[in-house]
Amino acid sequence: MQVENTEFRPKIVAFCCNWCSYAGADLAGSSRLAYPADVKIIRVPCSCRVNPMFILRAFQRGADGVILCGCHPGDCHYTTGNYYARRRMTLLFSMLDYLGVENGRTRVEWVSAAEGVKFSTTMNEFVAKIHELGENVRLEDLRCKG
Amino acid sequence: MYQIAKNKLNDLYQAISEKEDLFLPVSKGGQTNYGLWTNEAVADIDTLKTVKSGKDCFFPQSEVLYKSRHENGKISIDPTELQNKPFVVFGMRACDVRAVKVLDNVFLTDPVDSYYAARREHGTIVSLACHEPEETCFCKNFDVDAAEPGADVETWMVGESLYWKALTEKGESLTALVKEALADSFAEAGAEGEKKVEKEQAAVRGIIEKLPLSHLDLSRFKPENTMELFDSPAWEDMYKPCLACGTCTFVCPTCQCYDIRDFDGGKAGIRHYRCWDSCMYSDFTMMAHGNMRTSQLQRFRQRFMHKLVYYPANNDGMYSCVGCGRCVSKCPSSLNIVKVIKKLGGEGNE
Amino acid sequence: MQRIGVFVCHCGTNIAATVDVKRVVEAAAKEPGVVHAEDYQYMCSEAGQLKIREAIEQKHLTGIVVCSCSPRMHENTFRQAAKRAGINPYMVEIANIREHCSWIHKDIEEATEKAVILARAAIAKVMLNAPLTPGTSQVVKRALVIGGGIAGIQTALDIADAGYEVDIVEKTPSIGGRMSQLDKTFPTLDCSACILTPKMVEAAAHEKITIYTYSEVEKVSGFVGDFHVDIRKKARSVDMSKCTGCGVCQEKCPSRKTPNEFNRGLNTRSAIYTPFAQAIPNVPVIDREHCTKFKTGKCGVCAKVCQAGAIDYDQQDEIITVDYGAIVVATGFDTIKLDKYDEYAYNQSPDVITSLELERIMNAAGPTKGHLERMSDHKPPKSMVFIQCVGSRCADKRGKSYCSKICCMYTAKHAMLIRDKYPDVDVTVFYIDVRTPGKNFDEFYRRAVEEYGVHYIKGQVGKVAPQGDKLLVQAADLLDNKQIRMETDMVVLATAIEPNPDVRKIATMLTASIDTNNFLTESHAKLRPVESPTAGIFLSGVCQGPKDIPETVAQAGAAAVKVVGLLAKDHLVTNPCTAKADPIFCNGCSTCEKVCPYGAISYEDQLVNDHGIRETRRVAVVNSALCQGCGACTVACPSGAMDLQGFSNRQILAEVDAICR
Amino acid sequence: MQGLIERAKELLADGTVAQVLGWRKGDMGYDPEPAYFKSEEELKDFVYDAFCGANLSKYMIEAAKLEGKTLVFLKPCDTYSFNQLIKEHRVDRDKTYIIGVGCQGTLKPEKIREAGIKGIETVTIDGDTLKFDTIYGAKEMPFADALLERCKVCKGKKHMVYDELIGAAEDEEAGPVGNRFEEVEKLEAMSPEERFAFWQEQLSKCIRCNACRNVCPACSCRKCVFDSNQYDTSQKANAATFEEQMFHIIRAFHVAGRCTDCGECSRVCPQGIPLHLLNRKFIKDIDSFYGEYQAGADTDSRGPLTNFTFEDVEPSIVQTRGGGH
Repeated sequence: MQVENTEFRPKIVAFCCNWCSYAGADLAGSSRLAYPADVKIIRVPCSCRVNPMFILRAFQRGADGVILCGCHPGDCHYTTGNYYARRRMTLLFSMLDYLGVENGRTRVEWVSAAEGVKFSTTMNEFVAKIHELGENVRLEDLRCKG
Repeated sequence: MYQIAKNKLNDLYQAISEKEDLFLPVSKGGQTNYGLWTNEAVADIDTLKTVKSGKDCFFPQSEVLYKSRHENGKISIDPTELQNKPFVVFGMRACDVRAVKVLDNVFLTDPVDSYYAARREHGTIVSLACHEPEETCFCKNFDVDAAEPGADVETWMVGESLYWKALTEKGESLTALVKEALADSFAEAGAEGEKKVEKEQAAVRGIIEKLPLSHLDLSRFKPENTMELFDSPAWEDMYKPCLACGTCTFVCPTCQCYDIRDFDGGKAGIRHYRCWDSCMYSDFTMMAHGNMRTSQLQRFRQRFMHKLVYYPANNDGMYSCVGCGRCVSKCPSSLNIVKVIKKLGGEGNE
Repeated sequence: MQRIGVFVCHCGTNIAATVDVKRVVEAAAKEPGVVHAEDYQYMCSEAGQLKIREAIEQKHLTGIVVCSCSPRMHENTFRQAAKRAGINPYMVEIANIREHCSWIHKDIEEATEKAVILARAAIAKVMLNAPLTPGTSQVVKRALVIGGGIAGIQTALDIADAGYEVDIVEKTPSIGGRMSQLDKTFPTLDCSACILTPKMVEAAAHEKITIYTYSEVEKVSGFVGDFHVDIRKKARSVDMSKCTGCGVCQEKCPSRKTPNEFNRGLNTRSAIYTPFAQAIPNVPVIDREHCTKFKTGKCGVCAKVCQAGAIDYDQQDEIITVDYGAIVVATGFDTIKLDKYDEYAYNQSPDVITSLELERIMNAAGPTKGHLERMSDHKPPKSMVFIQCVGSRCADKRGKSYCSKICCMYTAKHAMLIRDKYPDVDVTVFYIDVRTPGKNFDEFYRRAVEEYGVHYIKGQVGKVAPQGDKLLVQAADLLDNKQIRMETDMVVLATAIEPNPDVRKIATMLTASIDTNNFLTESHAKLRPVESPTAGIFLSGVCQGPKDIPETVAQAGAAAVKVVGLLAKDHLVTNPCTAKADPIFCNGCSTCEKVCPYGAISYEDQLVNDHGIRETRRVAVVNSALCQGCGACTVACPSGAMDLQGFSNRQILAEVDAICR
Repeated sequence: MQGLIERAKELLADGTVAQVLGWRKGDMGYDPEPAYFKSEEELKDFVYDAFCGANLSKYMIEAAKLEGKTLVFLKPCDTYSFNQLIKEHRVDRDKTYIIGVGCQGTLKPEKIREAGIKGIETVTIDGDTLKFDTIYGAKEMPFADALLERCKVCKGKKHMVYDELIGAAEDEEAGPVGNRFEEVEKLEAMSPEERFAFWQEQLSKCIRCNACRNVCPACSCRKCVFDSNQYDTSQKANAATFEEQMFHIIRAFHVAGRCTDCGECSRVCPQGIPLHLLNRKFIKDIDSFYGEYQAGADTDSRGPLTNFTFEDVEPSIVQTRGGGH
C-alpha cells in the first residue's frame, strides 16, 4: 500500500504500564492482532507514573492523541497505582475539555496482560477517533512545528 | 501641526498600516496592551496606561536570536534576520518615550545590541500627551513632561481632535505618508490648533503639579551615597512583603535585563532565544557555583539601587525610573519604587 | 558524554520480514550520541551477545540499545551481556520492534518507519540513563504457606524437607482442604482420605512445620526476603494444649442444628465440632455464632463434660507477627453459586445436587454413611442424570468462561462407581465435549462407557423440573439431532470451580495480581508458572488455575523448589529502579508519603545546601528496600523533587520528544 | 482596627510574640502592604480595612524561620490557606499566634479605576459607599462594586484556625454566599470552540510574571518545576500560546485538591486573567466526582488526589457527560 504524503498520519503516544498493558500489547503482538503503526508505546512501571506533564508535552511536541493504559482497577501490580492514575487523568482530561481541547484526544483504558484483543481493538478505535478529529491544533506549540 | 478628528482615527491607523506595521494600544480580553493594528483589533488610546509598556516594540519579551538544527549528524545554524522594515509605534506616553531613551543608553552604546538597534532604526514613535494623569503618576520627578511627550511625532488629544506635530525626519516622512493617504481628514491645525494644544498642556501641567506623588525628594540618590544607601537597614523592612514575582519588572518600561536560553523544539530545531529576566527571580544571575544574591533582600535592593543609583551613575545622572507608576498599581503587595524613594530619599519626603 | 551502541535484531524473519533492519541501523547511526550500530540474525544468541560485548569493548560504549523483542522477554539477557562486557546493566534499553512492530504491521515501509522511531526513543532514553547499583537485603529463612489443602501441605512438606521452617495458615479448623471431602480419586479410584491423611499427619509431625489452623492472614508488609505477616489466630474456645480429642463435647453438645460445611450442608453438626474424623489438629472449635453459651450465656455443657478442662469460653483472638522470606498462596477453590442457574432446579429440589455433594453422599463418613440415596426421601435412585459444564465454558455472564478441567474425569468416576455398586441404577451423562487429556484418562472414560454402560449423550440440558417425586429433564441430543425428555430420580451438576473468594483480599495484601476470574496471575504463563509477578510470592494449586490432584501436587513441589531456591540465598539483590527525592527541591509536604503503597517514604530534618543557602529542612527519604518503583510519588510531588530511577521524568520526556519528533 | 493594634501591643509587650505580621498603610489609602511590626512605635502605621486583601498565610512559611512567635492576622478565608499549609508541614503552628479578624469583603483598586475614578487623594469607606477626594473632584461608588470576585461568592465568615478572634462577624456560622461555580458553569455550557477562544484570549495575555504562583499559598514549592530543570520545563519565555496553557494547566493541577479558592491568583494578575476559573473547575470536578471537599477546612483529611475509592468515575466521563455538565 502506498501511503500518500497528503494523508493525515496521526502521532499517537500510548503510555503502558509494565505489568498489564505493556504485556497486553506484547500479547497483541504475539497474536498478530494488528493496529495502526501510528501508535507508539512508552513503557512505564505503572499508570501512576504518568505525569500530566508528559501528556501535555506530547501534545506540545505534535502528538495528536495520547492514551494511557494500565491494569484494571483492583489488579494493579502495585495495588493502588491505577486508582491514583484514574483520579489524576479524570481531572486532567476534564480540564483539557474545559479549555476547549477536543476530549477525544485523550483516553484511559484498562488492559490486562491477557487482553491482547482488547489492546488491539482499543488502539484501532483510538486511531479512528483521532482521524475523525484531525490534527491537534489547540495544544500545539508552534515552536515545535516544521 | 496637523489635526484629525477622533472619529477618523481608524482611517489614520488604516493608512499607516497599509504601508508599515503599526503597533498601538489594543484592548484584548479586558486589558490594553500594545499590539499590531488589524481590522479586527480594538484600538484603545484612551486608557492612560497600557499594562505592559511599549518596550516590547523594540525589546520584545522574547525573541529568537538564532535557530540551530541537528540533522543527519550535521549541525546547521540559522540566525534570525534583523528588523529591516519600517514600523510605527503609536500612542506612547511621555514616560514611555523617556524609557526608550533609557533603553537606548544601554543597548545602543558599545557593544551595540544589533537586534535592538535595527528595531530602533526602523521604528517611528508617535507619542501621545497625557490628558488626565492619575495619582500613580510621578513622572514629574524625573523631568518628564507628560504634556510634551516628544519622540518622532508628538500628538495631543484635545476634545474630539488629535493634534499632530512631527519632530524628526522620521516623523516628517510619516506625516507625509499620512497626509498623502488622508488628504481630506488630516489637515493643518493652524494657530487655533496651536492655541488649543497650549491650553491643554497648561491644564495637564497644572494637574501634574497637584498629583500626590509629583514632589518626591530624590536628592540622596547620588553616586557618593551608594554604600550608605546599599547598607541601609531600611531594606530589611521594605523587602519583606515582596513575593519575588516579576510583575514590576515586566510592566516596567525601562527594565532591560534579559536571559538567554535554548528551547529544543524537536524536529523544528533548537531556538536560541532571549527573554526578559527579572531581578526579583531567585535564579536571576544564577551561575554554576550558585547565586551571588542568595536572599530576596539582595534582589529587591538590586532593582531599586539600579534604577536610582547605579544607572544614573553611569548615565550622566539620568534615572532609569520614568515615573510611569505601573509598578505602583500592579504590585501584588503594593510595594513600589515610590515607597523606596520616600524611605531612602532626601528629607523632602518626610 | 555518552557513547551509545545500537544493535538491531532480525529475530530470524520475525523482525526482518517486515522491518528493513538495515535502514533501522542506518537511521540509528545518525542519531546524536550513537557511535556504533549493527544488525544481527539473533541478538540474544551467544554469537549475538558476543557482538555486543565486542562493540562495548572496542568502541568504549557507555550504553546500548537493543532493537529486538519485548523487554519482558530479553531485557535481562542483554543487561547481563552488558554487565559481562563491563558496563552497568542499567545502561541498556530495549526498543520493542517485534511485538510492538514487526508482528502487527504488514507494510514494510510503515513498520520500518515505526521501528526507527522506537529505536530513536530508546536511544533518547538511554542517553539519560545513569548507572544503577542494586542494593542487597536479608532473607528470612522461613516460608509461609497460605492454605492447608493438598497444595499447601505438599508445598510445606517439600520446603520443610529441604531444611527450612514453614508455617501453614489454614482458615478452617483443620488442614486437609477440598481433597479431604473427596471420596475416591480418578483415574485410580483410590480412596482420597487414605492417601491424604498420611500427608496431613506427616505435616503435623514435621519438626520444621508449624500449622496455624482456624487462623487467617490479617496484614502483610515488607518485601521479598523479609515479609512481615500478621496472623490472626481465631479464638477456638478450646485449649489446644489440654484437649485430648476424645470427642465427648461434640456428642453432648445440645446445639446440633448448624449446617455441616464439611458435608456441604447436607446434614448438620454440633456447635462445638471438628470438621471430620481425621481432622488435624484433632481439636474441636466452638462455632460462637451457633453456640447457645455464646448466644444466651446459658449452657456450658461442653465445659462440664470435658475431662481435660480444655474448654475456654474467654479465649480471645490472638494476632501474632511472623517474618518470612517467601509466601506461597495455596488458597484453593470452591464451587460456584448456582443462584443464576434456575433451569437446573438446584434450589427447588434436594435431589438436584452438585458433584461435590455427591462425593459426600458416596463417602462412608458422609451424611448417608456412603449409601446412595435421594436427599428428599432417602430412597435409592433408579436413574441418575449428570449434567456437565454447569457454569464452565459459559459464554454469558452467569458462569465462567474457562473449562473447570476436572469435571469430565470426576463425572466418569462417579458414573463408574455408581454403576459398579448399584448396577440397577441407570446413569446418563449430558456433555458438550468429554475432555480427557491425561495419563490413563481416556482409558478411564472409555471404561465407564464400554464396561459400565454409562449413557453419554452429547447435548445440553435445557431444563430440569421437579414433577411429583421425579425430575423431568429436557435436553437436546446433538448427535441424533433430537429433543429428549426423560424422567430421573437424581440430577448431579458438574458445577464450575472458582478460586476461593477470599483470594482477592489476600492478593491485595500481597500485592499479587489476579486475573478477571480471580485466579492469581503467574509471572509468565509458560516460563514462570508458579511465581507471582510480585517477588517472593509463589502460587500452588487451583488458586492459579483449575487443576487436578496430581497436577496440584506437582505444582506444589515446583513452588516449593522456587521457595527453597530463594531461602537458600543469604542476600537478595534489590531492584535499583526506586524513587529518590532530591533534598534541594523537596518541600517536605508529606504528599508523596500518602500515595506510597509500601510505606517506603519517611521524612527527616536534613541540612541542605541550596546554592549557598544552608538550612535545615524537612525532606522526604525513600527506603530503597521497601520501594518497588511504581512512581505514584513522582506525580504526587509538585516540585518534581521525587523522581524514579530508571524511569526518570527526563527519560520519559526524552522518549515522548523522540516519538513526536 | 484600634482593637487589633492594642492587642498586638499587649502580645508584643508580654513577650508572647516576637513580631507582628499585618498590614501597613500606604500612600494612597488603597495600597496597604503586608508588613512586620516589632514595636509599639511601628504599630502606629498598622492598618486593617477592606483594602487589606493580601492573604498573609503564605508569609508564614518564611515567618517560621524567624526567632520567636509571630502574631498574624488572618481573615476567615485566609485561615483555610493556613490550615492547608499546616497539613503540608510548611508553616509552624507552634510559632504562630493567630488572631482571626472579621471581614466584610475586600476590594480591588482596579475596579475603582475601571469606574473612572482617578487622581485619588484620599479614600473613605462610609458604610456601603466608597468616597474619594480626587484632584478631579469628589467621587463616590458603591462598596459592593469594588469588591473582589472572591468576596462576592464568600465561602463564609468562619475562621478555621485561630488563637483568638477580634471583630469577627456575628454571623460566623453563615454559609457561603452566591454560587461560586456560576462562571465555571457558563464556560462548561459553551461549545469547545467557544471555550477554546475564551481561554486563548485570556491566557495569551499572560506575561509569565509568576505573580499568581508566587502569591498562591498552595504554590509553596521551594523551587517551582517551571523554574527548575526537573522536567526540562524551565521556561521564562511566553513565546507561544502553548507555554501559557502548559504553565496554567500544570499550576492548577499541582494545586488541585489543595487550593482553598482564596482567589489571590486572580487578585494579583496584572493582566486580569480570571485564573480562579481554572482552580474552581478542579474544585467543582472534585466535588462532583469524589464528594465535596474543602481544602484547608481541616489539617488531617486526605486530599482528593492522594485518595481514591474503588468506585471512582472513569476518565471517560469527560466524553460521556455531554455539554453543560
